[in-house]
Amino acid sequence: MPNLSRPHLSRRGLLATLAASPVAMALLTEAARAADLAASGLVGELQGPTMITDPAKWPTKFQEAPMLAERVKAGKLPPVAERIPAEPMVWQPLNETGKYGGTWRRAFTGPGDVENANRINASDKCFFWSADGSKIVPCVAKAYELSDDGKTYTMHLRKGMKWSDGSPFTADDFVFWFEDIYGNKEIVPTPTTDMSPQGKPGRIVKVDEVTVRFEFDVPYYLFEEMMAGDTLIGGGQSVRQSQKLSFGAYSPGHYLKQFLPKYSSLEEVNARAKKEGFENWLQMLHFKKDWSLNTELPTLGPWKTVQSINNPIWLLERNPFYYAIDTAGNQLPYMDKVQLTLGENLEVINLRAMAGDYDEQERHIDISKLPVLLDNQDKGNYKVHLDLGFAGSDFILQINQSYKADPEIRKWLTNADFRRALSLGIDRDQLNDTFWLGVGTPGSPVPGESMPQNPGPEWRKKWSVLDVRQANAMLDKIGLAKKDSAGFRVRTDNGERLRIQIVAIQAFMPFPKMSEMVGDQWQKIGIQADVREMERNLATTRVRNNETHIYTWNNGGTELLYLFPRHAIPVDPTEAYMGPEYANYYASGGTQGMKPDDPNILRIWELFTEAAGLKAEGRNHNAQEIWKILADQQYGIGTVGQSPAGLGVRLVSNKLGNIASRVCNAQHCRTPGNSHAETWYFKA
Amino acid sequence: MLAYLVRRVGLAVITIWAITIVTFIILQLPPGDFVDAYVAQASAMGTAISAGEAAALRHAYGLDQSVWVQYYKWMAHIVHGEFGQSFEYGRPVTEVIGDRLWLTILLSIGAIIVTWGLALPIGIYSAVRQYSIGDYIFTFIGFVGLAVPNFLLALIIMYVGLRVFNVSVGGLFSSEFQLAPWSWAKVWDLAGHLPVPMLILALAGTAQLVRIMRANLLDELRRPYVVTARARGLSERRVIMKYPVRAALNPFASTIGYLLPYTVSGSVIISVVLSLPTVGPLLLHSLISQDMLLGSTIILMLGVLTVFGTLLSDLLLMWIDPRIRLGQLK
Amino acid sequence: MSATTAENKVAVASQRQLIWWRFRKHKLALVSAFIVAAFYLVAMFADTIAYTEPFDTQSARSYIPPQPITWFDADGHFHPTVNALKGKRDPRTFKLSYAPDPGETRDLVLFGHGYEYRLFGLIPTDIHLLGVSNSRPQDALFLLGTDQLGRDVFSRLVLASRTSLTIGLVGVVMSLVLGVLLGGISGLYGGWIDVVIQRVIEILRSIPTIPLWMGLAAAVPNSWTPQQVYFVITLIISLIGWTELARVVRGRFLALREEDFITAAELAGASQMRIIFKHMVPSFLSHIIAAVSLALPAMIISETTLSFLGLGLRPPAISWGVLLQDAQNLQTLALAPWLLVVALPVIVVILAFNFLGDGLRDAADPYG
Amino acid sequence: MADEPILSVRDLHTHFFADEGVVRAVDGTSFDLHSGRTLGIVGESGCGKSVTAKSILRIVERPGRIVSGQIMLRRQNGSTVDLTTLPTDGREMRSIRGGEIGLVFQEPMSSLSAFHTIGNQLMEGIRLHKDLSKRAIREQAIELLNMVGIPRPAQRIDSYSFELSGGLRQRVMIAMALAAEPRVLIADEPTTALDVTTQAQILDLIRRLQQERDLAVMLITHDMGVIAEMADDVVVMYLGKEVEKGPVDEIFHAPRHPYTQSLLRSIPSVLAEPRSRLATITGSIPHPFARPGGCPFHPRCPDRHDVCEIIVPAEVVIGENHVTACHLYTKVPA
Repeated sequence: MPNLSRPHLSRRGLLATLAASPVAMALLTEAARAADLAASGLVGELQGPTMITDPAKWPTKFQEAPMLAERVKAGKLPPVAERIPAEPMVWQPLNETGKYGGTWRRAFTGPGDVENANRINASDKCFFWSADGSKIVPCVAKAYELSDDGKTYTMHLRKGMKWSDGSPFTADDFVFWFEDIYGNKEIVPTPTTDMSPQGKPGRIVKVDEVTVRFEFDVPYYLFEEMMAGDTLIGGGQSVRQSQKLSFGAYSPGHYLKQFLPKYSSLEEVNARAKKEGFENWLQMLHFKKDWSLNTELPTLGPWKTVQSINNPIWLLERNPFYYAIDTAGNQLPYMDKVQLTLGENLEVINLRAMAGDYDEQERHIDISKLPVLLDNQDKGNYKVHLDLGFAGSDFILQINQSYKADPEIRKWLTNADFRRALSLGIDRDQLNDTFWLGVGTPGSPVPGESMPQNPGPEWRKKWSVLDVRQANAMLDKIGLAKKDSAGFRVRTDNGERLRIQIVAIQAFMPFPKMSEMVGDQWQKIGIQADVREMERNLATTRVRNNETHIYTWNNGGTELLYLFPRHAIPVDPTEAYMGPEYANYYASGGTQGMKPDDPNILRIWELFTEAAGLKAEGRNHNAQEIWKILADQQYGIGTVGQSPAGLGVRLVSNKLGNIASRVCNAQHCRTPGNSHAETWYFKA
Repeated sequence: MLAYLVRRVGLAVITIWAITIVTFIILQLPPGDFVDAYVAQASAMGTAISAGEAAALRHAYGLDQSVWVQYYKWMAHIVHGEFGQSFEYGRPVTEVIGDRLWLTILLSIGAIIVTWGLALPIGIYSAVRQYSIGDYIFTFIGFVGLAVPNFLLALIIMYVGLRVFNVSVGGLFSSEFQLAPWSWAKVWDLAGHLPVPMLILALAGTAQLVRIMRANLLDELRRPYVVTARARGLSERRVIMKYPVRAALNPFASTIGYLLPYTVSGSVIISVVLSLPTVGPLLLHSLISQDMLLGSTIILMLGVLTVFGTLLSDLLLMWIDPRIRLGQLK
Repeated sequence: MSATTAENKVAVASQRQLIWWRFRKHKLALVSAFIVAAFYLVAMFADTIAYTEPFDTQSARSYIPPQPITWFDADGHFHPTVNALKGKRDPRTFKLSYAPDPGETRDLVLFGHGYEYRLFGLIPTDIHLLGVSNSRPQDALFLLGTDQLGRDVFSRLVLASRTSLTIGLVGVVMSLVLGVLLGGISGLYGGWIDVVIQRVIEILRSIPTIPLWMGLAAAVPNSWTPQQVYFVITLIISLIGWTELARVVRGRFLALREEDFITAAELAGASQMRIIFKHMVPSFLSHIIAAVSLALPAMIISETTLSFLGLGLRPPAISWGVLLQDAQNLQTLALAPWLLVVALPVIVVILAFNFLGDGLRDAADPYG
Repeated sequence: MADEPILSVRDLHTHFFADEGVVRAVDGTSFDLHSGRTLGIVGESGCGKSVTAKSILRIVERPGRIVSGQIMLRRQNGSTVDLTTLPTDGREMRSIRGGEIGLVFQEPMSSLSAFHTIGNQLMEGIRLHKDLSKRAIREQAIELLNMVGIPRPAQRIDSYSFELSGGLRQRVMIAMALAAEPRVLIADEPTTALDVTTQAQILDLIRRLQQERDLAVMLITHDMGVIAEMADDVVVMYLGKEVEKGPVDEIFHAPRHPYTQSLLRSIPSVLAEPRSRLATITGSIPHPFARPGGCPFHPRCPDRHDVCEIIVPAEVVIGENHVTACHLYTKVPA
């Protein structure tokens, strides 16, 4: 076998200074980057339709889509005035009142891509976020009150609101979910922490037809955020009851009762399941409550499925009972249908996008193709928008703190200076320029400065700038001074080369290639990184088995830490790249997993647990403290973030109207959900 | 003859049974199960499935049972002519596969016909005119076809199609027929969409077949019976077509049975790129999401088709090769 | 009987000479032999021929197009130089563009200094076949352009040839040996051995390759180095490749068993092995050569498929397949088509192996 | 010989044009075939015997080509045609193959296609040259099989070659060669692969058919025994050249060329077993590309002189119809 090891490089590190290089490129400074981004004309202002909450300004006469008017005429549907709630959601569209009709063409990647349309149907959430992502606004529910002690949360529904089959939507649907779905141990074996602050289960109580009360034993001020966030309790029906999930706070009881043993008998529902081709009633229920699979399921969103997701085309059609109207009295949505066409490969989807095959597409669009996408704007009759995100890092190296298979490796992974040195050894500008085309912000994993939980601008650079000399000095000092003949640092136990494995899967961004670049950069600090690309399933299994050294992912969603903590701190065993055994310990209340010996992690947990019972100000303070620890400890090494890399390269057909120049690109905004596609329309 | 048939069918049944076991083992090799894959996928989309829920799902889908129990249940289904439920699609496997199997077979057979239609004449030409300019040109094109990955080729065709001809290549149906029920117009539409994927699918196979046909025929052309046939006064064309080509074609009969899984394997990536509704992407997908019953059923179906294809090709071989028919060769 | 031994020697020598003569007359085979030899030389001296460290990433060099060499200076003297480049990303199109820096030219020199390496893994040196004066080569020399990470394509190609031409071939050889051996046994002995081998082939062939790869690749331990993983994956690919050949060989054996010259050889008391290798194998050499020349590209292409399954190979295991897989995206087609050049050495080597095979076959031809 | 020859070959040169150089497989051969007579062509393998036969039928494979010489065939209609001037795959040449000249090849097994019945291949020959009904063709084929001594020909006609013994196959080959009633039969090593008894039977058959049909037979062999038994005239070839030519009696009783002498010396007695092989002649045949200068036989010749290495000997007439090409008989200063 030939010698495949990397060539001897020791001198290169010393020689490689860009200044000496005749290939000169104007590497952008941050200020220059901002100016350039503005010059590109691709980054606009956060905007969206305006919600009119003053009933005095609501229209009194209603119109409907021609396709529904026909059905009304045929007697198949009640007139529009009877379908709209007495208290509708009223939108003043971004630019103008739209026109009815048209099919919104979009791409999806298969039955696993439910989230694709979950998000455009996101107005089935009880509460949502304003267009800029900063304020909680009404949605399915029109208002809420939180008691002073933080233990009671009262929610007011819209009078006269109906499911997509015309049945009334009331407080009973919340109670049904709470008692018959969430309360059924066979469906949901373990209660979610979302409903059980400090492990003490809460309750849902019907006050009257349109009033629901959530009661908790301990202060739970965070709950208002939970109800608006993309959480198990607040996510809404489409996302939380598809994909075999059983959360989301409410369910169409009048429809789902027939599939539950409680309302007939176990034999009966099982027999029905067998007849319909399911193994048992539970499998049948998982199918029946999934809006993407079951076309009969009553829903609340603007569109409902008419051809299920397990087809080459996933077809949605307007919900005739949708609860929102525009200021002119037109029932929304404007567009009749959403047609999602299967494109199983990213290259194909991007190619079709260039051909103008999609009317609006931000999902599955690859930022590395930006120049090509821009080139084809005229040909494809679309415009490209860049929606910058708020999360600190689109590519983060999560260092497994609970790793134990190799004590020598564990020793270094859990050494703060080792992690800091790794971080100092990364040239983030290079990554930014190569993979983000220079549009990202390099630095630590802390959220963007505009976010309330940002700990302060100085934490962006904490241990997160290129400093090879300091990194080498730190590594020398902690006991890794010895190197082998090729210039790589060696293990202290057996003198062989210290090999750190980076597991990278192809997702969101080309993580394997990015890891390759990091690995190359680490040569200058004498660290050998082996990049392993794996099939996703295999990789996550290895994570769960606590076998990984470093796992690469993004930290999307962490900009609102409490709503989506798992990409930042080890609390959720389903995704805890920075310490699966620690997350097990946390989630199981100390009965499983491994107790951390690092006081910083214990402190993070303390701050995190405490926050649920704090008001907004206190919560944000705790989050800032957590971020400070994370930036200082470098459990996750941030690289480049606040970029459009995830869901932020948006292609919009020039035929569409009421399109925001920038939409909130964040997990809690359900991009493009809170830009309310029901207000978009085809101009011609 | 009858005894032979009975023996072969018996062997075929045993082989299929062995395939079911091998399939199940292979699909169990990767760590984790469907629920793990499901949780991983949900995570990637930002959805948390708790450990408890995962356990409940495992129970609902019978994944908490041992592999052999799962296998036994699957076999019990098969005996009843069912194939169980796809975990991911939440529907019976047969329903999920639906039209895809027939479209796959159609596409594969089309590709095979294109392959043979191109490869055999070229192979004959290349052998008869060995080392001629034409032979070299075909050799070169063939190897270029072999050295360019299907994926890249499909991508280039699609890109060129878009940039140069402004047409969007891909899919087997135009958008207006995607959802339509079967009709003559839809069949016609399908016919219009088939050539490009068929050609791409056929390209690598053609190069391969050309090489093998050429090699076989070269061996045959050197045999004395060709000289005697010539000496009998036959025209050169007839000499070659009747004797050596006939002999060189013989080995191909035995490969017919394998063409289908071979073409399906080859079509997976092309189907993914060109968005063809064949079983290929479904198979790939079921493997990634560890949708056991869907994956194993697809493999089993291909296996059955292969085993019977092999049986048929052996019978065909018997019919066309007198040496085998007359028991000269076992 | 010294007279007869001398005679035999003449006969043997002339037989060898005969093959050599026949081979020599096949000009293309001769050229191909030189090409194959040249590729192996390149693989052997890969680090010397590469002028830039093939893993050295640098965003300022991303997607540089192949660079022209100026062969003559203004006075018409032979004086090869390259221009230093100035790169810039257009803020509106986000495209990178490179313009020659007119004041900055670099002389091309033979045996210049570059990155350090060990020749044959032993001798430390930094001499490279090509270099540039007063600069490091990776800052000025991009004969075939660079990839997204700013790595020099030429140097990577050269280094990848090492893997593809050695480990890659192991798989081909494996499937060849397995195919001929098992096919031969099956055809020669018949009976239950034949039935079993035939069923195994049937089962292996009825299962599409992708699940087999995925299943087996998942069984590769986590701690293995990239080279080990590469080697194992090659073996996995070859494990499936032998069946076709085995079936053909079996068929040929069955047919040949009946033919006169085999019977004659058997009557003459030749041993079975001798019959197989002296008489049977040569008679279907054409097929074997065709099969091998087909297996080689299949092996390389298979690697590109692996990345689809998330089993992609990562450095330092770079091979042609890995490089080819890197080129399979829209931005390459649109912005950096020169990355497709990777297909070229693959095609050249395959053609060379093929013609070499043809030449050898013709030379050893029993009917010739 | 008073009667006019049916086929006369004059100064035939067939060369193979390889990249490496030219192989002169047949390098100046002349002989005549007469009805009712047998010409034996003898020599070691590789001496150009088979190429001569293929040249006559114009089925020399590429890169071989007839470069000069004439092959004059007196056709059944009385006209005489030079075969070297006909297009190889043309109608006339095809009608001559099989129709006027039949060929029996040396390997009876591989000379028949295993995928077709012998009847199929036999009838094909008849159909090509005769305008007969299907049934008549079949009847004639059965008759032919009967004629060559195949038992139960009506059944055997539907057999495959591999179902027959070697002797029967060779009989089928002969039947096939004679299917269209040619007047010339070229038998290329017809008995090599057969056992002794069968060999004798096949030779008997050829002799019988020759008498019945007044055939001109060209018998190619390396076996002097067969020549002694069958031939009227003999051509001895070495490396594409004829070294000696004459009536069989003269060749056997008064061989002039050292090569002929050593060929004969290699059989203990002319009257010995016909199966005796050509055994040891010193050295082996040189490779065609390494063809020696001067007399091609000189490296192995026991009687060589210096001149043999330089000058190619011309043919010398020794007696009536007896010529040889050897410096021993020329008047060249030694």
